[in-house]
Amino acid sequence: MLTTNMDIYIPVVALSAIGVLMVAGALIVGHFLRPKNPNKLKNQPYECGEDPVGSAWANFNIRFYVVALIFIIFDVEGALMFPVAAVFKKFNEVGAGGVVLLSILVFIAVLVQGIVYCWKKGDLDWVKSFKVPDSESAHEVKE
Amino acid sequence: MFDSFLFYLSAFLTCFGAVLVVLERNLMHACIYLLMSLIGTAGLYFTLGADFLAATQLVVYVGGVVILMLFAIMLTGGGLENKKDRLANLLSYIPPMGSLKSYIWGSITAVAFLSFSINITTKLVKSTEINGSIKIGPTVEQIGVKLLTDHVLMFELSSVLLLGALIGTAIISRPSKEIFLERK
Amino acid sequence: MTLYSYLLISLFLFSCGIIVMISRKNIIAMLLGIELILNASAINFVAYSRFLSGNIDGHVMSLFIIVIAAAEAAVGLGIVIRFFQLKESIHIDSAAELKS
Amino acid sequence: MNDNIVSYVLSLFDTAPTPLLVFLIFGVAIFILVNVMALIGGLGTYAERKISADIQMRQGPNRVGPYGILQFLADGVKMITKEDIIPSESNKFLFTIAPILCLSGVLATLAVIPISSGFILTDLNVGVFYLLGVSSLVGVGIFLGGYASNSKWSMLGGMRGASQIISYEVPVTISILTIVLLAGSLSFKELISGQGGYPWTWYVFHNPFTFVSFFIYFVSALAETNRAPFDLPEAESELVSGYHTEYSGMRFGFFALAEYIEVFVVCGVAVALFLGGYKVPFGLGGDTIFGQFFQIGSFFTKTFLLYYVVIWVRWTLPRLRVDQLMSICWKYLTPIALFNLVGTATWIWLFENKSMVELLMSALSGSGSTGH
Repeated sequence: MLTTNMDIYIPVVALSAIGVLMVAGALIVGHFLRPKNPNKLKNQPYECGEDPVGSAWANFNIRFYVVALIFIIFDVEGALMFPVAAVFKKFNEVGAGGVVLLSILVFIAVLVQGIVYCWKKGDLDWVKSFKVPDSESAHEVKE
Repeated sequence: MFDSFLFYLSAFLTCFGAVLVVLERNLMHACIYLLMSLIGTAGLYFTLGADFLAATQLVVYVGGVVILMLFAIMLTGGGLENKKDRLANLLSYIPPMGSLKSYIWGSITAVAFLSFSINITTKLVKSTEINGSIKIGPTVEQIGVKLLTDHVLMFELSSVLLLGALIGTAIISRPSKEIFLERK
Repeated sequence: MTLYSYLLISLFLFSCGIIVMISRKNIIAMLLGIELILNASAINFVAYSRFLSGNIDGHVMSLFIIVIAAAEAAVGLGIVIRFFQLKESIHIDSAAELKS
Repeated sequence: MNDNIVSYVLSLFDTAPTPLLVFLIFGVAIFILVNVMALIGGLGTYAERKISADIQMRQGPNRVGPYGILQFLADGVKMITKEDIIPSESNKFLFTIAPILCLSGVLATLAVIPISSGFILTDLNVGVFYLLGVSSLVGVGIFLGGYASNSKWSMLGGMRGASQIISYEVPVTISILTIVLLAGSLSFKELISGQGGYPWTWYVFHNPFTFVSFFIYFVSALAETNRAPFDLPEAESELVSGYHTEYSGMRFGFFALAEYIEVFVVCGVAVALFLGGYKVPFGLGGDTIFGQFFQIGSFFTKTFLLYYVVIWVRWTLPRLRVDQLMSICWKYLTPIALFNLVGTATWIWLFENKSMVELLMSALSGSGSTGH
C-alpha cells in the first residue's frame, strides 16, 4: 500500500532526526532566554565544594571490561539465535522440531560452558580478593 | 523518492564517518565517528533489503563493539595520543615510500589496475544485474532456514568460536596479582 | 543505486580502513581501522547477493563476518589492555620486543 | 504484510498512495506520537512525585494548576530559562552529543511500538530486534555523558550505567527469544496476533517458562532503564547525581525525558510481548474506527498499569549494591533465562505449541468423554 518498499523506514529516519533537532532547537531557543554569566568557580567540575584534584580520565577497574566482554559474546549469540528461533515453529510443524531443538541445545550448551568457566574462575564476582603469597600472607588484598 | 534519499543519507554517513575516523586525532571522537559510519552501514543494508543484517549491525556494533572500544580507550588512558603522533598537516598521512619516482610509478600502476578491474566489473554487472524493484522478503526466515540447513556446521562452529573468544579473553584480561603488586 | 555505487562505497570504506591502519601508531586506532575494513567486505557480500545472485547466502556470510568482527574486537582489545598493564603504553612501537 | 498507519488510513478512505500523501500521513502521525510522548514524559515526572508523596503520606506538588498537574510545565519553563553550564575541563563535543544519542535512541524505538492494529508507525519484519539495537544507543549516550564531564562522580556513574545497561541486555534478549520461539516471527503485529483478548490467551500464561520469563524481562528492563532499585548510575546517596551531575538546564531535561519515555517504551514492549498487546476481549469494535479506540485504550491501560508498578517499586524497595547488581544479572537472571529458552523450545516440541489452558481443556474434555 506504499509507493515504494523503502517508505516503511520513513518513521525510523524521521524520529531519529527529531531526536537531534529537538536538542538543537531547545538549546537554540534557550540561548535567547537564559542568562549567561560564567565564572571560573562555576565552571569547575563538581567535587562537593572542594577544588577538584586531577583529571577524572584516569584508569579504571578492569572489571568493567570483563563484563562488557561477556556481554558482547552473548549479544552475538542472540543475533545468531533470533533467525533460528523465528523458524523453529515452522520446522516443528513439518516434523523436524527434534533436530532443530538438538542444534539449539548444542549451541547454548557450548556457550553455557563459557559462563560456567567465568563463574568458577571468579570473573563474575565484582570484588575479587586474592591471597598475597608469603611475606604479606596475613592480609588479603582487595582491589 | 525516499529510497534514493535513504541511500544518499546512509552513503554520506558511512563515507563521512570513515573520513573523520582517518582525520580525527582524539580516539574518543574517532570512536564516535566510527559509530556514525556503522549506523550509515546499517542504513545501506536497509536499502539493500537486508533488514535483519541492518538490525544485527545495530545490535552487535552499536550496542557491543563500540561500547567495548570506548571502555578500552578509557582503560588505556583516555585516548590522548602522544604529541609525537599528532600530525598537523594532511601531507604527512601519505606513507613514506621512497623518492618521487616511486610515487609516480605507483600512481600510474594504481590507475591502470583500477581502470582495468573497474572495466571488468562493469561488464559483469551489466550482463547479470537483476532488474526490477527490491523485494523485501522476510529475510529473517530465509536466514534462519539457511542457518539450520546449508550452514548448520558454521552455526555450531561459531558457538565454539565465541566460547574460545570468551575464555581466551577472560584469561588474558584477568587482573593478575603480579602486576597488581608490582604497581604497588 | 546500482551495484556499482555500493562497490564504490565499499572501496572507499576499505581504503579509509587501510589508511587508518597504516598512519596511526595507536593500537586501538588500528583496531578501528580493522572494523572499517570488515564492514566494507560485509557490504560487498550483501550487495553481490542482492544484485547478482538473488539468493540469501551473501546475507549469511555477512552475518558470520559480523560475528567474527565482534570476537576479533573482544580478543584484540583484551590483548591491548593487558599490553597496557605491562608497558604503560599502547604505542605500536613499544611492542617491538621480537625485533632483533 | 508490512501494515502500518499509512496503509490503514488509506484503506479507510480507499485511495491509492502517492508520495505526498504518504509523507503527510507519516508526518501527522509522528507529530501526534512525539507530542503524546513528551506529554507522557512530563506527566511521568508528575505521577512519580504524586505517587511517591502518596506512599510517604505527603502532599506532593499541589500549587500549579488543579492538584498541581501543571507542575511539569513549570519545570519545563524553569529548565529552558536556566543557565547552560559547560564545565571548563570537559570535552565539549562529547558533552553536547551525549543527550542527543540518548534522546535519538529512545525516540527511534517508538517507530515500532504497536499502539493499535492501525496506529503502528511501521511494522518492520525485524521489529523486536531493531528495537533492541536502537535502544542500545542509550548506553553509549550515558557512558559519554559520564566521560565527557570530566568529574569523578559523573565518570563513576557513566561507567556503572554503561556496564549495567549492557549486562542486563542479555536477560532481556533471551527473554524476548522465548516469545519469538512461540510466535515464529519478529514483527510486533505477528507477535500480538498469536495472542488473544483474554488473559488466558496471553503469552505470559502460555506455559510456566514464559511466566517466569515475563518477570525476568520486567526486572531486567527496570535495570536497563536505570530505575530503582537499580538506579546505581544516579544513586544520590553515593554519587551525587551520577552521569548527569554536570548537566544543567535543558541538557539535563533531555536525559530525564529520555528516561521517562524509555520506561514507557519498555512497559509497552512488555505489554505487546507478554500481555496481549492491543487485543480487546470479545473483539469489541472489530476493525472499524471505534475498534481502534478500544485497542488504543486497551494498550494504554495495560502500559500505564505497568508504569504504575515501576514507580511503586521505585519508592518501595531499597537500592542494591553494585556487586549484588552484577551477581543478580550474571548468576541468577541469565542462567534462568537460558533455561527458560530451552524449556520453551522443548514445550513447543512436546506439546505442538499448545498452551497450558488448551492442554488442560483437552485433558478435561478427553477424560470427561472417556468417563461417560
